[in-house]
Amino acid sequence: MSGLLDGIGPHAGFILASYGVAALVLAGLTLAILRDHAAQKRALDALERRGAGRRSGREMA
Amino acid sequence: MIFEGLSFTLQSGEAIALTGRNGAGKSSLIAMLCGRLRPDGGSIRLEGAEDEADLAEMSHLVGHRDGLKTALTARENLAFAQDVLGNAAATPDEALAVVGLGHAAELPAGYLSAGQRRRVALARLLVSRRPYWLLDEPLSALDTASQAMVAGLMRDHLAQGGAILAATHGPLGIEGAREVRIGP
Amino acid sequence: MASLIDLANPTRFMRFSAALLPWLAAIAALLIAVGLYLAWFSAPADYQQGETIRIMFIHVPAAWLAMMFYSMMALSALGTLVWRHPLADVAQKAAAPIGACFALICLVSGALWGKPMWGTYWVWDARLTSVLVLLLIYLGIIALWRVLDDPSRAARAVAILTLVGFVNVPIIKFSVDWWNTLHQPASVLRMGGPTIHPSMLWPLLILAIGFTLFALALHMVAMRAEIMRRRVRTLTILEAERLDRLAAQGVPA
Amino acid sequence: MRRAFFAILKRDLAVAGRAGGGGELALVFFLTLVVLVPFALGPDLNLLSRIGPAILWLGALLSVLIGLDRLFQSDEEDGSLDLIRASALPLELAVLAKGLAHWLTTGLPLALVSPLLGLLVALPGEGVLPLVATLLVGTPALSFIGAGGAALAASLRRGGLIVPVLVAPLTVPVLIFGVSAANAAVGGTVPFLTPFLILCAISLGAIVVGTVAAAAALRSAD
Repeated sequence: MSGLLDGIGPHAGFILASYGVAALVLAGLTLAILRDHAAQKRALDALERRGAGRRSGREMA
Repeated sequence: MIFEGLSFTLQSGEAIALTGRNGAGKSSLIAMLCGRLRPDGGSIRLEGAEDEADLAEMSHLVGHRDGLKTALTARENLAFAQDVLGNAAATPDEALAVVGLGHAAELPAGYLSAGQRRRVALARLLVSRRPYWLLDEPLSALDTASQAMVAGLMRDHLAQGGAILAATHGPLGIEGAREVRIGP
Repeated sequence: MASLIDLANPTRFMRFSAALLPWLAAIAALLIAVGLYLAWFSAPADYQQGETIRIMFIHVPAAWLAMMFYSMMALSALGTLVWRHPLADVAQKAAAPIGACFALICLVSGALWGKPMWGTYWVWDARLTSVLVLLLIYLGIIALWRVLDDPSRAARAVAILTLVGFVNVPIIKFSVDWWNTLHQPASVLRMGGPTIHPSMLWPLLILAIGFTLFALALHMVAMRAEIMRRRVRTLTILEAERLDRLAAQGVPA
Repeated sequence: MRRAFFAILKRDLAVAGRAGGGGELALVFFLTLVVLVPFALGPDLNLLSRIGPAILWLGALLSVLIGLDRLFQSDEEDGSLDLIRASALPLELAVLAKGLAHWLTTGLPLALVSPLLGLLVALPGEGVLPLVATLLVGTPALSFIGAGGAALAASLRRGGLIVPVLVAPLTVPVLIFGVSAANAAVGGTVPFLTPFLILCAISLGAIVVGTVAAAAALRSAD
């Protein structure tokens, strides 16, 4: 069980930085995609509640 | 030389239908009136205006191009026009409702059809108050219902003492419009 | 007109992805957690590079995913051009930002690894340079998607660009290697030998799989969002036209 | 009057930001240029660091000039330029608003990103801030000198590469003092402030001259 327990060594800053950046970029990406997904879902539900999809489809056909 | 020997006066509360075959110079005359083009001879005078603001700053121009940014929504385009042209009148939403596009306020202009875009351009006439309307074929690309609506707008404008000069091929749809013909 | 709205294929994908997503995310999270634990606690420090070897656990999966996602995009491009699969360009558009992010992570972690080892953040090492060029290709594709707003017209153009890019990646890799060896700067230390000690290999594999599943889950969510975005766009235009006709007939909308 | 100025500024920023606006293209082009140069010169960091400021400045200059021809051309094509001409706002102020919006979407981001790209050319630490300063001060000159060229291109309806070709010679002073200021910070005999202050003067001059020239070009459009 060596690894972290006996200290992280002189270059700790770089190691933490690389994990930090990776976490930051991935969190940002995930957040952006989830927010976009939610926004599109809200817009779609609003439109379909107003009957833009089904009802007007039959109305026009 | 596009045309010569043309002179007319336009009183407030009066409308002129500018007719002439294609290329007779209707658009050029309108460009001259709003200062985009300098006439070689003759002059354009504005009498009775309080300060010496020139004609361009007192007139609305609705030319062939609608002046809309496709990335911006209809409301944003009208809000921009209102800020740029000054002395605001109707709000963008009211103007869109008048031209029958109240529901399309948030729609990017790129999504709109040619007829809808034309009506947003005409809605610009309502968002800021300017006495003179220079319209280049205002009724083109519009269906009959919209043409009637535009005629109504012109009648209201004349009733409020405004003046209209509209280049057109067919009838303008408003009574008492004096015709000025360019060319044969 | 009615068929335009409830496209068969995307609807089936939406149901399929809705069911699969929770599982995919859960397994990915588990694998990443286990992998990180092993990487930090059980893997020994490298005799030569000391603790900095732990950056490899981020750097290598990121490089692998940057390449993998680009290959997925190339496959989708084929789907768009050859098999005309309706979801192919959706998959391609959704994959681009994810691939670009992993390329970015790979470069940044590479630079942070390079500082303690080579003394400078950036060195024009053949592999790092190739990933940098790959990132440029990614940014070009994302920029092209943003510039063309009409999805149907954009799909073919971007698919062609992706395939052209895909054909070029090996050529770029070869030329960069050659360019690198031609001007062999003295200070480059070969990074990481071919044989990796098993106790290093296991965390690396687990993390690689974990990140891959996580990326695929993200990709699926991004695809769902894109499908809904296109349906919203179609419905908005249809709705505007419908209300337009109602307004024209004088019926209050 | 002020409302019109900020309306033009806000609109241009919004259009550049929206999908299809291409606001971020200058940044990607800058990154591409800086990455391409070492492939020509070889990966030797000692060489690259000596000419780092020159590479970054040339990249920034070209990235600003390339996107300039659309500055007035797109407004001319969709008719919104007629709208701006009909405004009570003087054309000079309208050009100032558009030039400022252009700088905020190209020059400023380029300057802010340049430290990152400095890594690619092994720019020494003490050279980073001076480089960013020179870019921050120099790019407005590029935007406004370019605005003059862009207005000419829009009025003649000749977009494309005519603007960079027309404008590039006029940006030589900006390039010379920009690079020498950035180099002075890294070493050499010339103190940093001398070329830097001259660069500031050139920039201020260019903003005024470019604005007036662009307004004149737009006004005389037939």
